[in-house]
Amino acid sequence: DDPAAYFAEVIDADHKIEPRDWMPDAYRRTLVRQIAQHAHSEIIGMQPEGNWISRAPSLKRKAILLAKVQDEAGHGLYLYAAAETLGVSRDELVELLLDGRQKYSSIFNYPTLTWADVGAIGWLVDGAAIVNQVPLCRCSYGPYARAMIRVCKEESFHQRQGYEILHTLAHGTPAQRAMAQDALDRWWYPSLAMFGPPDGDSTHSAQSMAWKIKRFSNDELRQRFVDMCVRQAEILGLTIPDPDLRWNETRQAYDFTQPDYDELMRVIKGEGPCNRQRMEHRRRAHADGAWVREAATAYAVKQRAGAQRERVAA
Amino acid sequence: DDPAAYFAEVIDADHKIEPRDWMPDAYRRTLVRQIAQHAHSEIIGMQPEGNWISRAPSLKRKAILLAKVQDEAGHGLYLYAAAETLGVSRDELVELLLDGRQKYSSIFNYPTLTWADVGAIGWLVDGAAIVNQVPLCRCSYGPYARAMIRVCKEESFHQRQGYEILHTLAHGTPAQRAMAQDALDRWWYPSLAMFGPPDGDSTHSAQSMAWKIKRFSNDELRQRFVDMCVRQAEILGLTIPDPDLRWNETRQAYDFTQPDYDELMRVIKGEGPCNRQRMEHRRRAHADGAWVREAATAYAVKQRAGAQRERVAA
Amino acid sequence: MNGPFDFTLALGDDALVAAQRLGEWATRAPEMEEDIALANIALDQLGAARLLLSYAGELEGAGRDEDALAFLRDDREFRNCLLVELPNGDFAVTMVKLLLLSAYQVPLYTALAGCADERLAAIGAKARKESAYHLDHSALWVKRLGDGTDESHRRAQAAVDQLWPYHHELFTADPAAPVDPAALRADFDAVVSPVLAEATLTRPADGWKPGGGRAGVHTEHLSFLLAEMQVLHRAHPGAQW
Amino acid sequence: MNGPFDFTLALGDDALVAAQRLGEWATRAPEMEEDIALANIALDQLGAARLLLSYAGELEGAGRDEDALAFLRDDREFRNCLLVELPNGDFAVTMVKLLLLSAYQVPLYTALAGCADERLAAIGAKARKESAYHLDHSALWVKRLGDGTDESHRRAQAAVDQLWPYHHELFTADPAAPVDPAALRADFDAVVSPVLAEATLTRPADGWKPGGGRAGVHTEHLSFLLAEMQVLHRAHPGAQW
Repeated sequence: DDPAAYFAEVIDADHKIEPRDWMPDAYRRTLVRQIAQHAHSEIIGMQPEGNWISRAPSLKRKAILLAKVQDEAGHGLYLYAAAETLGVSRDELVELLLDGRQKYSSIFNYPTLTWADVGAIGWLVDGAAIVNQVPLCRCSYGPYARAMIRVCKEESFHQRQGYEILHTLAHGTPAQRAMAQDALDRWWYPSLAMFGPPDGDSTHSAQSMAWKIKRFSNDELRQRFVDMCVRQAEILGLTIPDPDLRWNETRQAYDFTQPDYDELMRVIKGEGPCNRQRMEHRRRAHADGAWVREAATAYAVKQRAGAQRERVAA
Repeated sequence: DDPAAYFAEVIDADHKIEPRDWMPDAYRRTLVRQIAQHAHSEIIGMQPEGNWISRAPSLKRKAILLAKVQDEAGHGLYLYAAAETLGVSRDELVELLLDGRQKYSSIFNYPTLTWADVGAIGWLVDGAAIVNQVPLCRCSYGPYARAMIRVCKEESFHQRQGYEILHTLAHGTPAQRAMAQDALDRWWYPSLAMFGPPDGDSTHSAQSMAWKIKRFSNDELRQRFVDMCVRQAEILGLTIPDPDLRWNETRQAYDFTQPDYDELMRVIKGEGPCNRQRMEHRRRAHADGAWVREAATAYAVKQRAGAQRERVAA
Repeated sequence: MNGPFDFTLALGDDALVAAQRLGEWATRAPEMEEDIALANIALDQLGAARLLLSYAGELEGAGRDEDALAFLRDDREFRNCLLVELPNGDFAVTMVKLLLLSAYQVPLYTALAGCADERLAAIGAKARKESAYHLDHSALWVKRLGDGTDESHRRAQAAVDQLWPYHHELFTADPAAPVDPAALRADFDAVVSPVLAEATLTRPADGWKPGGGRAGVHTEHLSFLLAEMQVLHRAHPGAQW
Repeated sequence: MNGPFDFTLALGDDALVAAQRLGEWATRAPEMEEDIALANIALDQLGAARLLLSYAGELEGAGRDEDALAFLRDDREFRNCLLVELPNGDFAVTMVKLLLLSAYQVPLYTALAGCADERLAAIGAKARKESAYHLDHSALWVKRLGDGTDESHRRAQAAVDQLWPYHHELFTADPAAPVDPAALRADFDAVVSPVLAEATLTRPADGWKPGGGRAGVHTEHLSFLLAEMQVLHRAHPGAQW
């Protein structure tokens, strides 16, 4: 009946920890931080793509993009719900985001300058997210693992849609082709940086691996992503902006240039091109909606009081 | 030394009444109403054309349009200054506009839907304004007459620019030509209505004529405008949308279809396409600027106090 | 309006412009659930727009598909009602606008579902269910806002006062059309009046009745909406996306 | 930047985008006199833009005139600094932006007036006088707002905090250019610091230094500005206006 022993056993057996199970405080804190950051990323990540809904170049693409941005809001909701099973409320987590005390993925601090960026986000950013998240479907914490299964399914749909946008552009007019290459040029290294610092500099990784929250190191996942992209870029006919990218027969993997981790650190610190814009946008939407949320609460209170009166009178 | 006799004498001799001269209260009230309405029209009239500054199709046209809208602000300022010589303040008059107790020209309650509308406003609306205003340069009240001389000079410059826009469009691509004709179709009758109701229904006219504020009747001015426009429309190669327009040898003037005066009354009453939009825009600009005006006042008070302290210390 | 082409085009334009305005809310809604709901409604309107514009293009027979109609007409060629092109304003304006629009679209699509034209009937049958959801959603919000706080009541009443004049245009008689809009008026009133009453909102007196949208005479807002919506498509003539 | 073409284009784009933003104030200024002043400044910037873009077109030698450069490039081809493309915000944001811009343009145009290229020298000689007026006007307003009411002080400080990071880009070294922007930094500081001090505003610490405009990597705002600015010109390819 030692809960710590039971916890160790479950982890060891590759079974799931569930909300009512005992868990170490650090395990809980790590999960809350990670799931919340993931949820925040979905919500903030709506902005760069949302930027193109009004300008999508065909009605079909507009519908696909609207549905995608909507899915991201849905992912945010499941993930906040998963975090809530660990004893924090969504409102608290949203406050932590708005205060800047919790982060979201740095990739969303880059601007979407052209329509091709919508394709590049789908292909590269969702692609990197999937590489990161597929192992999380086997994460030791049950609610998170289950949320990830659902998220990954939709993400891979999004990734195909993004790839398809780029494929159409890459096989379109010279201007469209140039737009696609330009997007790849700008999004390639930031996407590589999504896997985090190199393993030597990664602070939380070892413990997360032991707890089976994480299953592969940053560098392993980054390599998997590069290997996947190289083949896809060939089909697209686009050039990955890395002159040192080449197949390494010994490693049976591609050698590639690492992203600029100093830049990653600057962006995490708040000095990316759009950090302030993204946060201000989120804060403004939240503040502008306050009177609406208050009205909904006031109305619900009145309705409950009315129902109560009716029950009493009956 | 009978001031009323002196007033009558000045009017009779076609000389000018000046601010310090005695004048009948009704004369003063009539002038304040008319000059204020004219000033308000300049300020509200900036909106329909201002709507196209951001989209002007060449940099030269953008500069000309910006300068024109700026001139209208300038006209507003001289006219408010002319009204102030009659003992009302600009702030009071602006309040009367914002409260809806004073009017502006109804023509500005129509929308500018295309670039050609900018041309049509210059040609027709400024053209009608000039026909109305040239006689006002001889108005019996000195400050108003002098303001009108300056305004008319700039207006005729604007009218030529508007005409030139339409001329270019009418001699351009088929789409440009259609745009020009469409603008003439929409602005023709509202421009005719600018001269006010027919003489039989005009309430203030007789007294204004006696006071030499007004020199010609609404219908006389309207006829003059139509005769002028017919020749100009021919040069443009555009068709005035009036199947009954024809030269009357006897009258030595064009017969034409009267505008819809019921529509004019509805627009004056507040039911034109843009009345609410124009007023809301003006009210919002005024309200949004309140903190700036307060800051300027507070700063000026501090500066004066500082200067005072320096003088005392000296 | 004249024939089935004009009628279908006008309905398609209503739905397209409504979708465009609703899409502007993405990432800006007052709560996350509402971000999802508004996107849903925008997607429904966009879906209806695509069906209607595609069919309008076929009726016209000039080879214009949904994208040619959506992206290559200017505002003088759009036939939507003025209501849908008005700026979003605050959430109360958006919800009152959606209430008025869907209280018109529900009986419209219902009538269409029974009309002789099979294509229009199929579109109507699909869209009326979606519109019924839009009506429920907006009616609930209008009640919440109208009977919520003093602030929300003030905003909701201001929204009703601002938008009410624009509903008249929706019911302009057109006896030759597949569905005569004038016949839908009673259904509209039967839905909207109780919602406003329950929301403790005052139905404004009928006075000003702005119109012109069906004839392509719009407000100054539409050309800005189209400039943004069409910019990319127009910048690459003939390109595939 | 590489040669005189890029340099001239960048300066022209700065002026054009600044004019476009200032033009958005027309009919919206806090007082009528300011409507006139802002239009004046917009006209000056537009005038400088026309001279610079025309000359850039000549330097390029590809037959592009001022309108081809203004209306037929997309945001990735614009070379303006990020500062000028940021939304207008409130009047404090607009005035602080104008202060930073004109405190850069005055020494820039002054240096240009003495440069070897006669055309650029003539443009510089004309524009520096206009920029000196813009600087006076914005400096006076920044003092009024900073040292006005609590509300105006708060807004002015927020504007300075928001915009300060964007001034760094203006002084990026470019030794090969007709005027090296890095050489203008001292003049800028000598003007701006006392204005902020007199306005009782705090100069923010230098941290984040956003850039990229000179390389065509802009904020998300620019493409919206251009969509609106270019819509009519692009809708009628080859037309004269």
